[in-house]
Amino acid sequence: MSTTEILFFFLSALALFSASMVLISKNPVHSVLWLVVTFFAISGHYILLNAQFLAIVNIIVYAGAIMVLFLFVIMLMNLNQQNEPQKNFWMKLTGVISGGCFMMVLVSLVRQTLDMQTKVAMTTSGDIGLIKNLGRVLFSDYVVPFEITSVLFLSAMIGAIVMGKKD
Amino acid sequence: MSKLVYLIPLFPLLGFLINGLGRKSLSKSLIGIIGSGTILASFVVSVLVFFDIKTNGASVITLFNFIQIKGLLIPFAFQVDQLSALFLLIITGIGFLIHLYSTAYMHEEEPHHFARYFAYLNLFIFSMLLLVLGANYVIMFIGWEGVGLCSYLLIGFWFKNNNYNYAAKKAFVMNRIGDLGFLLAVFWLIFKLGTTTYTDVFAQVGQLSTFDITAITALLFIGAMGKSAQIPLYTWLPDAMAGPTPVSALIHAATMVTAGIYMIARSNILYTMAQGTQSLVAMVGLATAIFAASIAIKQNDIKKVLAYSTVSQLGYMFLGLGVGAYTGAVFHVMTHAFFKALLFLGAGSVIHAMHHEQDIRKMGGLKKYMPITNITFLLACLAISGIPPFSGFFSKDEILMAALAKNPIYYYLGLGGALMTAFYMFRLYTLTFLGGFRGTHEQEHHLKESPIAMTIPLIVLAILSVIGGWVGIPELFAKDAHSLEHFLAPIFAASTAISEHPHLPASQEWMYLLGSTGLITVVIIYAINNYKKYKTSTAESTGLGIVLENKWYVDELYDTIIVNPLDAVAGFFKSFLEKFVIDGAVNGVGRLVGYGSRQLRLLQSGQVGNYLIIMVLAIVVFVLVWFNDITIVYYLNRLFN
Amino acid sequence: MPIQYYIYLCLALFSIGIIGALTRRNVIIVFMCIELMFNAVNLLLVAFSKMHLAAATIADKASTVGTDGQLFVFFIMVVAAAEVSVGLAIIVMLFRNTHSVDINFLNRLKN
Amino acid sequence: MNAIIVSALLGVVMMFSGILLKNKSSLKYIAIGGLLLLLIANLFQTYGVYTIVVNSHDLLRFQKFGLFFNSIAISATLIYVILSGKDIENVGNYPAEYFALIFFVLCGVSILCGFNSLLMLFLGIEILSIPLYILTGADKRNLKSNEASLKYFLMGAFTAGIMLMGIALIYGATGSFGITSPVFINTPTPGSAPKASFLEIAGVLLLFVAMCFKVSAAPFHFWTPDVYDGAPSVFTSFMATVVKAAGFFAFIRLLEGQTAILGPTWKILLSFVIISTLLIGNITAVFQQSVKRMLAYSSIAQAGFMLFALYSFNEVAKEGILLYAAAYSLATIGIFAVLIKLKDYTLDGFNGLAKTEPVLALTATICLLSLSGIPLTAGFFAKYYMLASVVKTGTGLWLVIVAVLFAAVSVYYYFRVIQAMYFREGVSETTEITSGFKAGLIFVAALIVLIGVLPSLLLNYFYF
Amino acid sequence: MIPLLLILIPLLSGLAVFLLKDSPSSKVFALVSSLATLVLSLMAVFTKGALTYDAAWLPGLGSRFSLLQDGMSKMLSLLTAISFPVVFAATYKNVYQRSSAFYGLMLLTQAGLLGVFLASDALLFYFFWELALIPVYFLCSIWGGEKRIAVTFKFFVYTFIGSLLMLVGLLYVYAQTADHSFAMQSFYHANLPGHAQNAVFALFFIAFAIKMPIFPFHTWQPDAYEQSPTAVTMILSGVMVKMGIFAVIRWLLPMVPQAVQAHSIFVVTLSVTGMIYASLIAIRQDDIKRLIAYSSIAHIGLMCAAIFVQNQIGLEGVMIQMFNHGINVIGLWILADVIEQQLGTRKFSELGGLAQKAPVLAILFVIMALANVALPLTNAFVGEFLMFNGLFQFNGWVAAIAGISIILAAVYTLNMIQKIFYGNTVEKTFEAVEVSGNVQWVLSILVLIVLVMGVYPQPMIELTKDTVSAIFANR
Repeated sequence: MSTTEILFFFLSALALFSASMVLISKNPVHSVLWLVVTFFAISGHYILLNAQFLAIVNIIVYAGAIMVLFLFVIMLMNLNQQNEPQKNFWMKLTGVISGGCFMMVLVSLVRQTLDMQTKVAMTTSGDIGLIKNLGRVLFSDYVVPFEITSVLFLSAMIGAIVMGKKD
Repeated sequence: MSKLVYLIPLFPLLGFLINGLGRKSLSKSLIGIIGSGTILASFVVSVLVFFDIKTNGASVITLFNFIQIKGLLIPFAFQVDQLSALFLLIITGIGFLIHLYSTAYMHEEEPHHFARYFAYLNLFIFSMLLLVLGANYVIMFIGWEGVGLCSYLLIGFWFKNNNYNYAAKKAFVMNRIGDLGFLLAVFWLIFKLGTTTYTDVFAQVGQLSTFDITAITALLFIGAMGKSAQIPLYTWLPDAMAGPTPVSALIHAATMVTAGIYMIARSNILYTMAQGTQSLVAMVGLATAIFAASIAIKQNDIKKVLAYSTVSQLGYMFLGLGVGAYTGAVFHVMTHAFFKALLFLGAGSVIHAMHHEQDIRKMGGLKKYMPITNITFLLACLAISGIPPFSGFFSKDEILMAALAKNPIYYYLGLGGALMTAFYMFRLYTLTFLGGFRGTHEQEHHLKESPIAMTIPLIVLAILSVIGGWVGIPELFAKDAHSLEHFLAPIFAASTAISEHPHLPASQEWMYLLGSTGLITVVIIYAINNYKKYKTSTAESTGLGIVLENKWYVDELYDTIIVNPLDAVAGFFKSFLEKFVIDGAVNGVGRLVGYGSRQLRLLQSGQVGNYLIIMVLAIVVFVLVWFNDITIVYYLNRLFN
Repeated sequence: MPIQYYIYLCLALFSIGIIGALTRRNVIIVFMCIELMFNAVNLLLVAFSKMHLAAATIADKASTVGTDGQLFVFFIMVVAAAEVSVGLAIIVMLFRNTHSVDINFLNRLKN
Repeated sequence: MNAIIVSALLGVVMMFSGILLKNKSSLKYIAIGGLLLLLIANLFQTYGVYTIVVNSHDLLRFQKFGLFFNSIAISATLIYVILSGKDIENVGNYPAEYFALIFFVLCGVSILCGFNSLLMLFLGIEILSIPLYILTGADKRNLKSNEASLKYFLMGAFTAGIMLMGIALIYGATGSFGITSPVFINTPTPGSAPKASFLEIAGVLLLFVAMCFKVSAAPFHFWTPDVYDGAPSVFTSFMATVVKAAGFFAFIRLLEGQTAILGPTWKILLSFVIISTLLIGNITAVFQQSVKRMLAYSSIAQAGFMLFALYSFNEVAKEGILLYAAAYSLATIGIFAVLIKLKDYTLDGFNGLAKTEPVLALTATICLLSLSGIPLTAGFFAKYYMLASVVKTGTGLWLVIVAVLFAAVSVYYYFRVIQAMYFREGVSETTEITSGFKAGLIFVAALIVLIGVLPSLLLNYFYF
Repeated sequence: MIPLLLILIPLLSGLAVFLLKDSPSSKVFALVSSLATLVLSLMAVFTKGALTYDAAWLPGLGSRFSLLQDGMSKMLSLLTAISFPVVFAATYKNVYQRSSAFYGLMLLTQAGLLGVFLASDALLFYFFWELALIPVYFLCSIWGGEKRIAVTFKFFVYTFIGSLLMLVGLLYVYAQTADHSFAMQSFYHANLPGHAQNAVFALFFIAFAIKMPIFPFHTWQPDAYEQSPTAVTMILSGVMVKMGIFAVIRWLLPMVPQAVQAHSIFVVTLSVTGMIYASLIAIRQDDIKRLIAYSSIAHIGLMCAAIFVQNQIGLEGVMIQMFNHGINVIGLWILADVIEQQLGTRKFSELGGLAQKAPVLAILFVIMALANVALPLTNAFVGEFLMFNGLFQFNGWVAAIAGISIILAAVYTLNMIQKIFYGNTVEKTFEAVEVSGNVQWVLSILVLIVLVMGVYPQPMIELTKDTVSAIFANR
């Protein structure tokens, strides 16, 4: 077993475990923290895939900004002590079964896909994930969507103001 | 002259229009003059036409094309020949007398009712003339239904009385049942021959199969049953006595009810070729003759007795038709018209004098108050009973002799009926005119002979009743004395040619004649003696008497097996099938949608979690469907290709 | 690494996200689970981008195939950030009005 | 491209005008002017005048069909603002922002009219959706509005996840985000099982589901009634018309030419979606007492009809979806404009409207007739084209029959409103109604009838 | 040009009446407009040959604004044109709230009806088919009886379902035509294969069966007739039901001849069952309007049966009967309305002895009722005679069973006459007075038509001959 594989399995296990803990934790704050762990694990995967730019962005944007925002909101609402009322057991079961089924059918589809059985993802090599390469493509081929996202942010901004401001 | 034949129905039609439209403005006398005058005019033209035919023979006059489509031509045409001419004379002649009589009889009516009465009467004559004159079955049918309508209107003339209205309705509906048969026969003719014109039909009759002819004639006979009140469609006629008495005389005795006989006589060739139907006609006629006569014995309403007597006499006519004695039947139509009209008018005279009292048990001894009525009535009774040399004798004898030749049983049964006829007629006569008066004093005080407008028709008809039979003196008495037979010969030529007429030896015929006359005389004497001393408080009838009094319970039977079940079915349709099944199904769909709506909206639980679960499950199902076709939908898709 | 592994991992993460969204009542947690779904997709996209790159480099060493996949991830992150800001604003607004973040209480609108 | 840029700029303009202008009632007129500008810009591009040339590296590809559709969307918005502009101002404290958001939505619509890459599809849908989340919650003190907003947001985000998974799977299978790239069109032999990789199919399927959600096709429609009901009525009107139509357009553009890879099963699945959409939309609407909620369900039902365009995918269907978008938008905007003026949104609120406000009643009636697809209104031809497109394919006649039966059911709930207005006793209370508003309504009604008599007036532009 | 004007005059004047203020002038305006239409349609009748009009309409769809006025259309447009002035005149004294709207909608209905009868383009036909329905919906719902809303709605939805199915059928045939056109001739020559004919037949037939209506699709009818304002009921039963019959002859017969052939036994059975069924129910009715409604169902059933026996004689009968039934039933409705307006009831059980108080009314009623039972020398006799004839040529037993309805018709009609007019007066009829002059005049005209058509039906036969022979020429 190569180092890459060991790392892969470790990060995968970590991601899955911490993702599960997000669901299981009763305390929302714990959930947030577990989610941060998940994001770190995913960032690890990015690094493993040599997608350095995304790995960094992931940590900065997701773990750093977004999750902090979540944490703030939770704190603001003072939810950390609050025990979330549990859903009906049967509803939960149905949810789990539905999700499980969803995964099952997709996995079975992938298993039947022959060309996916042989292909590999290039790990630790291939430098398209470097900032230089991505940046060149982003500002040439992808400049239009890049600019357009500004509209998205404008509306998000307006939204935050309109929603968040106390009347 | 025959060209003017259209005037014959036109005059009554004009009379109808004038009287109908001007019923508010015309005076009574004017109404009477118009009503009677138009018929008199028709009568005059009829006489001219009659003599014209004697010299020039038959002809067809087409006025216009009534219906003309590809493969079917129905002209509005008149057939002027011996048969129709004879009927024209009867209808317009007797019609005129009765109109005249009515001017007096109906005089108490308010002017506009008086006008209405004459309008109806004129319309009736018009329809009857159409019936007789029509050159094809469709025109005949027009008249056929037309007389039914007038009969309806006149029976219900006094519409305030609901019983009269019921009687009128019954008459119309029963006629319609017969009419349906008639119509189907017409359709059959059109289907097979493409024409309804008599001349064409009779010429092409050879093309029809026996089944077709039998069916057509049977269906036509159903029509005749309705119109001429034969078993089983006779019950309307006694009830029809609700109408004014002259109406009964004209429509329900002399003319309309003989339409069936006319029609069969007209179609004689068809019947001659359909032996099966002919036997049926004979049997139905005979049965009706006896059956109605039996009922008449126990009736106490003067008009009811006459009504059943009419049904019975019509039965004789059908017997005549059924045994091939077409001339005899037509002959009997004629004589019957005379004496039955006379009887009714006489009865009308009595009723008029008795102030609308019709129960013969409350009459009696009218002889001394109403001499003319008495004598004429007596003559008519003698005529109907078949006493020689009165008219009824000759016509009835001709039918019975033909029946005897065909089948002796017919004869004996027919004779039995004739005896009953004699009995009930003289019962009627005796109870009415002989003995002592049994009514109230007030009635007695007012008793007097009817006015002259009523007695003149009585006298004329009495004369006709006496001598009317002499146009048909049988060969037995004098060779070639049967002028009617010679006159009508062209009409029945085709039938005569293919049917054989066995003749009895003259001696045997004499024997039957004398024997029957003797029996009838005995019955008459018995009847007079039996009822001369009649008192009101005679004991109740027993056994068969009750059954006869109740007319064999036929009305009740019809109610039980036809009217009530039909009513029940209609009620079931209306209040169950329509409401709950058919409408229920429609409303049920609506309710189903409503129910579905209430259930489906529960799916919209408001819970995001539920929504998401359904979405995810739907995705799962979609993927599964993807790889395993759902057969139903697949099949549905292929449904239209 | 065989791409299948990545696919399975991502599908698992995605499904965990779904399950979370289906089972939890706290709106914020549900929202977080949705973020988890996004991240699963992100990882999958990166893996695929490297898979395509691996296939392409056999023919062309300097191939830049797969860049678009990674850029897509970038855009997803951008959108996610925008969504989070709006979403949290909405949640806060609701909380101000109802003092609850319980998804089950969101049932004024139904049927 | 013109439309995208202009609408984004106009959004910004609106934001600033909110700050700069003292008189808020003039916002409406600025918006109207902006929309006219936008319409002109778009028309310019439609007929070959590119004012702004941008190389999008084939991420966007504008065709006449899309641009024309965009014009319809902009025109619908224009009519919407003309009719309901005053009510937009009355929703909350941020009228300028609302107008800005509307322009941003239009920007998203414009992107959806020309996207050529799944990336642009995703971005377009997000740009479309995020302002809508906000608009839905614009009535901040109304709990229903809050709730609707959150529901919409959560479900929208969840669906975005599903969509992204679909895109990722497609990318994995094809290595491209282009919707017209040769790899994406992996044509199998018709009739046999699809030869495309299962991964790709799964991806397309998930994309399909996400789009179904956007156009509120059952069983992904659940957000629609709640959100439409909860949102401020003015914005419901906008959402139910322009946005939904844009969703449909994107749906068609996305799958146009792709149905082949989906194989024959595709139609089975789609039939299922169509029927359940018609069923749920129509049947559930029957029982609703609130007209607004009824209209929400009816919009689901209308979506069921529009899905026929996906079923048939032929020229008739394309023309039809244009006509449908126009007819449906007009009628819905019209009926909502009337609804907003009422004080009571339940059926009883409409009682006796014909007596108090005959013009409103008449125009509302025409709108409702159009929605139920009665001839001589635009709605008839809209439905007609949809059904005709399916009949033309030669299959699925049973589907058409089912659809018309549901159309008959739809008559039931639409006519209940008409009944309330005309035949029932009552005094319908309305807010103040200006004659300008009435004139606008009459214009809309006239337009509906005009298209209903001569649909070629509209469709002819499609051909030149 | 005449066909176009026939549609335009009522359409435009209908719209114009809306703009008039509620006043007697709208009444006069409507009457004048309808008289103008009458004059035009008479002109059409006296013009030889078929009249046509053709203009571009929807080029992309293969649909043209083309009108054809052949014998059948002339006859039916004449019926429509006669009916409206008659109805307006007969109900002249009735006061309607919002009268301008009432008359406007009436005229729009007329435009729709005329359009249906004249259209020779399938899509145009469908348009007018619906146009005729919508105004009626409003008319009935606004000015109808107590239960008007629910009843009218049922009627509307019911017929709407039918017409939607017809739309599907139209689309299907359209897709199969050689030149992708809605033109009548293209439809006739679509040459559909057998199974497609059956499908199309089913789709069209349901629509027409509901409209006619044929048992068991008839339940909307008695309720609708009962609840509608009588002026509308007259149009509904006098003219509107003819739409279904007309459509069967114009569209169904030539379009899917094989399917018609194949299903004729089924349809005839259905129709004849309906005749007996409706007649029986009519016997038990206690309400004039409902009785006339059921009687109408029975008569329509006969017409439908006579169409599907597919012989010339039957079809010719249908042609005549379409016109005559319209006249007769309108006459009956007018009379029913007179009674209801004057006495405030339609129940037989509350009436009686009216003939004493209103003899003219009684006479007119009796004549109309007798025409309704197809007494010879009234107009209906000719039609029914020919139709039964056709039926008989199809199957004697069918004709015989259908014939029972003649008897039943006599039963219920006479029942009605007796209960309303005969007997002694009762409480409600004690104060009754004679019918007013305008109604007398109108009815006299109708009676005149009844009699003239009954005595001399040949002109009507000549008028519609071309349509009939055209249908059978293709066989």
